Amino acid sequence: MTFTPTELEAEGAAGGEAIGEPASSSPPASGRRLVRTFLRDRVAVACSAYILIVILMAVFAPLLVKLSGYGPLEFDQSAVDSNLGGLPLGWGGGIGADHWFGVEPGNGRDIFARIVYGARVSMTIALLATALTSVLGVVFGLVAGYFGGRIDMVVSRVMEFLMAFPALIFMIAVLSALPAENRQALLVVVISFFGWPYLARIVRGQTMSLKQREFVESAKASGASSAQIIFKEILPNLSSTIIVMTTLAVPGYVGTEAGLSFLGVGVVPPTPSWGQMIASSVPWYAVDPAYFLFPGAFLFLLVLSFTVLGDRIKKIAESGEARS
Amino acid sequence: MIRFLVNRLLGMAVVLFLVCVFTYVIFFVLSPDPAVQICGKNCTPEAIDRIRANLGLDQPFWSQFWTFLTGLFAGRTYGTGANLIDCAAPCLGYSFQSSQPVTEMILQRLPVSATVAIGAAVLWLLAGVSAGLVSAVREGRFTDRFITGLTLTGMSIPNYVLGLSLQFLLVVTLGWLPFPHAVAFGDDPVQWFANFLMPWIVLSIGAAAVYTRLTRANVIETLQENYVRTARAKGLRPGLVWRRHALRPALTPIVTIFGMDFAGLLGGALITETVFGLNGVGKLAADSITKNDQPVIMGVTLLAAFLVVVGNMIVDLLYTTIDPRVRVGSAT
Amino acid sequence: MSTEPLLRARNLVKEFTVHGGGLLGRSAKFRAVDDVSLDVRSGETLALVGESGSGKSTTARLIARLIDTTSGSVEFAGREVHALTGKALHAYRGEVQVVFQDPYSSLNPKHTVERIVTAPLVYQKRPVPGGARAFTRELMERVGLDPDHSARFPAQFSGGQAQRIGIARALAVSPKLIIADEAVSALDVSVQAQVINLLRRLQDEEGFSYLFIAHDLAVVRQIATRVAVMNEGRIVETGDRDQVFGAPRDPYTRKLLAAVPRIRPEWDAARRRNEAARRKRQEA
Amino acid sequence: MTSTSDERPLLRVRGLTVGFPTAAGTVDVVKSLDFDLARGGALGIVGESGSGKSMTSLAIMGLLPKGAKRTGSIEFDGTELSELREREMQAVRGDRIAMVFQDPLSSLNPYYTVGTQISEAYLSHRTGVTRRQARKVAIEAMERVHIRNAPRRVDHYPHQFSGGMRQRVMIAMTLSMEPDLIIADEPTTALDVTVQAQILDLLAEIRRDTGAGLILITHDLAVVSEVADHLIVMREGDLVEQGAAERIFCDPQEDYTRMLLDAVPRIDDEIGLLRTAAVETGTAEEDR
Repeated sequence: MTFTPTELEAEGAAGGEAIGEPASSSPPASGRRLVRTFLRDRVAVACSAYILIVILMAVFAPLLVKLSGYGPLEFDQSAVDSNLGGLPLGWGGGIGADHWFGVEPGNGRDIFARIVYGARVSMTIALLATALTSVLGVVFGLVAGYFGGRIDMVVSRVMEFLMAFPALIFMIAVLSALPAENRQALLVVVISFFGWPYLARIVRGQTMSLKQREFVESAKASGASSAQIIFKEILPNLSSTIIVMTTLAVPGYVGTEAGLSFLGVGVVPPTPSWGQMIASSVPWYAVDPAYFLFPGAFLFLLVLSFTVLGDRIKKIAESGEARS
Repeated sequence: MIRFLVNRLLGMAVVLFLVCVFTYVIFFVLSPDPAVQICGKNCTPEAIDRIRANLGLDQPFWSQFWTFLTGLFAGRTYGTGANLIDCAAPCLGYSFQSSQPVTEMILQRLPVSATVAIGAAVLWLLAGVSAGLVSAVREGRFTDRFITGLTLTGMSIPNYVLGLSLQFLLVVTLGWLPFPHAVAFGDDPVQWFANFLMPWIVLSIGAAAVYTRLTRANVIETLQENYVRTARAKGLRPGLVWRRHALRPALTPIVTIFGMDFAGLLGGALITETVFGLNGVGKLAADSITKNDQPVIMGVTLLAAFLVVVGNMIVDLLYTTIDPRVRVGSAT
Repeated sequence: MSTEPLLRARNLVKEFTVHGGGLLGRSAKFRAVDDVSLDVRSGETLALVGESGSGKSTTARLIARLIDTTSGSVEFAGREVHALTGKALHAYRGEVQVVFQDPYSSLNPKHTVERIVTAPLVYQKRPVPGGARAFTRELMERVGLDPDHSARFPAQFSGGQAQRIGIARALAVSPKLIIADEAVSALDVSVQAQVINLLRRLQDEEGFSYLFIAHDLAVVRQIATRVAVMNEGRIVETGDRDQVFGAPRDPYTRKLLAAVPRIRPEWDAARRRNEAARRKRQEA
Repeated sequence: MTSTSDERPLLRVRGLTVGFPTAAGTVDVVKSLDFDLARGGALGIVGESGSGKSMTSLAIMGLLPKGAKRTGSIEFDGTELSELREREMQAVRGDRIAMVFQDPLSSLNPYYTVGTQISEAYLSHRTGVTRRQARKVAIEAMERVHIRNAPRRVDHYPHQFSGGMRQRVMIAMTLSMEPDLIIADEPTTALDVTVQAQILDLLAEIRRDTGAGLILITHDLAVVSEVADHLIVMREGDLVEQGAAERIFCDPQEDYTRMLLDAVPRIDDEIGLLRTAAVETGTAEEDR
């Protein structure tokens, strides 16, 4: 599935709840030791490396395109065979010195340039959506979990309502009804709107259990304000949960953006996006598989890297907390 | 128990009502004027006004919403006089683009979607739970790590990427499977299976991966429970300890999540059906997006929401029969 | 010891609502604390004993104003605690401190000892006398901890040490009343004895009062000046320690005392004789 | 049972060692333990947390956690348990040796009625038993632990019982098979003092009626003094001292035992500063 909720939910149900469940006898894992454990993990390092490459690609897209010679919107009719309905000339969809990843069939746009610019779109949307959902999720989760009562009831009902919604379908419905301007910002807002309850629910649960712990009562008994208790006493205990949950949320949002663009309600052409590239490759995949393979592989590897990374970080965080 | 049931049903009605309001508001506020769309290119303001009056679009929001709601339960009509269009209950709206009630359009395509969804659900349940069990039994060994790697891959691969890859590999390159199209089971069971196999795999892969992880985690956790130790202390055979004291508690949450996931399948079916060109409800929604046929999109959205809410309800009821702690309250 | 009690609780009632759930669910009321009155005098230790569910911890939380009363009053140094607001309530929190049962749960796992111990002062917006480091070191020494460990985290301490940190934190604001809620129940017996002795010594030095909540009658007997016995939300008997233990009036108190497992006194007597004999042998 | 002579102990443990492999080598949590339990005797194993007393009981049952290594000899009624295969050990567990755990709620499976769980051992150790018979056995066992209304309560789930009643259910579970040895690991620690007294009485009654041997594992010297006739004091996996209960309480030979006895607050003895071995302000005692 391209969409996050089930996965996040499952993570939350299976292990997420346990992350912040503070092991009664454990020193908070020291940052340096965690980093060392992490660096020894070759898979995690490989995933981080790939993510870094994509981020660099996104940041230096204009520079890279200058190097490769073709912009993302430039047509190159010389690279396609107009007699064959616009099939790219040459092997592998026109891979060569001119076009490193080949060209799009039909209009001959450079795939490398579109991948690079597509990375920009994917990363921007996914990271912004993650940032927004994290803020919303943490704030609402903390507030609902800490204050309980009526506030909790309202927040919880809203969360249940949003989670009960078939989010993908609803996003499609909303986006299809909305005007096409500012698509990227709209995508971030819509994804976050449906995404925050998944983090909020877990933060809420942990806040509720942390609230029961006596150090919170102790702070209260010393005259700490609610804000002090929430931010000084409770929030530090949620850090590993938040890190893990956000890392696991990024791939979901990358996938969601691509999926929505694939369905034609995401990023609007001609702005390149990986999902949209895959969608336009559908009529061609039998005759020009390269057109589909490049964006497909980049997208899959990005989602995979984030997922594996989140999984590893979660394990490290858990073992760090389990160590006594 | 009856009080619980009534409570749940009432809660469900409230949620469904809110879903209707929410959906309706969004489409009412955001979507372009349907009258303009219907009117077409050569349109005069008078023509638009006529259509608006005809469709009741000149009415205030609440009155329109009321008409919509009554349409859901009792059916309604569009237009007047000779142009009267009847939309029987449950009327989800009328697609002027295809000149068909939305309900009818959905019903026509439901069998294909149901086949895809049920097959996928069976597949992911079987694959997910058994892989999870194997993984739990072999915890920490090669098999476990291998399955864990597979699940991460399965969770990460976007289903349209997988769908297109499979098609390219199995249909175009190897020619092992036909290009999927809906074959009725009664006509040719073998072809039916061959045609639906890829959609099932594609639709189930993500959930299968998640269920594998869930099963693994639950089983490993349950095996640490004190009551498993008690069972062993009683001298029960390992098979019995597993079956009775580990599996049942470990798999109960999976049963409950399954209900919700199954109800939420329509979202995944949308992409899968589009990729394989299967003419189900998902494809209908996807096509309607392209054609900007708002009543259909709204109808499918409501259907999806309805399924999820009902699914949630069934899960809750199921839980009360499965978990004795919920079923029978404590004595004192 | 003045005759006017430091703390005077009158007719305390706390009801909890048990929700039936859903729209039609009926909610029932559960009375956890039922008409409880007690006094804590200056410098004394009042022990509140009872079994689980007797309402003793709820009473403690009412007195610390961690939860609100359903009815009844708590007067501290002549002022109604549950009417306090703003600054006055804040000041009350500096006069009353709580030591909890589970030493690990009561210390924030992400904070160092220094931060934990100085937290009450920070929350009270008071300056830390002599700076955080020196202040922490001094407190740690007073409760029998190695002052060099002030930068450590709670998990790096044993249960008894962690409980000492909790006691040090309570001392930071020099309170007049310390509510010890099952403060030694989670500890091993040898450690428990050390912590009981520490609590007694600190009281001798500082002159504050304890409200000592416990289920273990033998422990209570070691530390209490007066004892109140709770059962099902009510106080069934209050009296001086020796009266309650020696001549209990209420049948429930008698039942409770009878149930306490005990090492036979004649064995203890024999052991003392043997000890004395051994010491004599060693001297010889 | 009748064939063995009465002089041979019911349980004879020699050189029992339990170790856990860690990154820094094997850590022994039980170190070369020797002790005997006479037929029908009651042995108390006392120690503070980390003394290895619970691991000792799990080692006897063959229920050590994954990765634990057990060496030494455990001879039960003439059979060397350490040489039994898992399948043969299953026949011993529940049938000849039964165990009662500390936390009755988590030790009972929430998904099954107590009747099912009590009769489970009976059904799996006896062949050709009908469900009806098993149910009758369960009801009888519940009656023997004085659960009122047993024929009705047998169909209730664990969460419908109070803490003390749950522990009675746990004990009833051991009774369905008439074991020769009952191991009770902190059976009353989670319970209120009045309920504790009832459960201790119940254990004594069962010993009297069935003649089963009892190993009582506890941190509470007062509890053990009321139940056990023989005592083992453990500390960090080592056996500190063992002997008749009266001898240890009246004339302890080891400093650690004396310290433990001094630290116990008395309900009916002198009140004074509790004597502790370590200087009270010193952290050496607890600090590790």
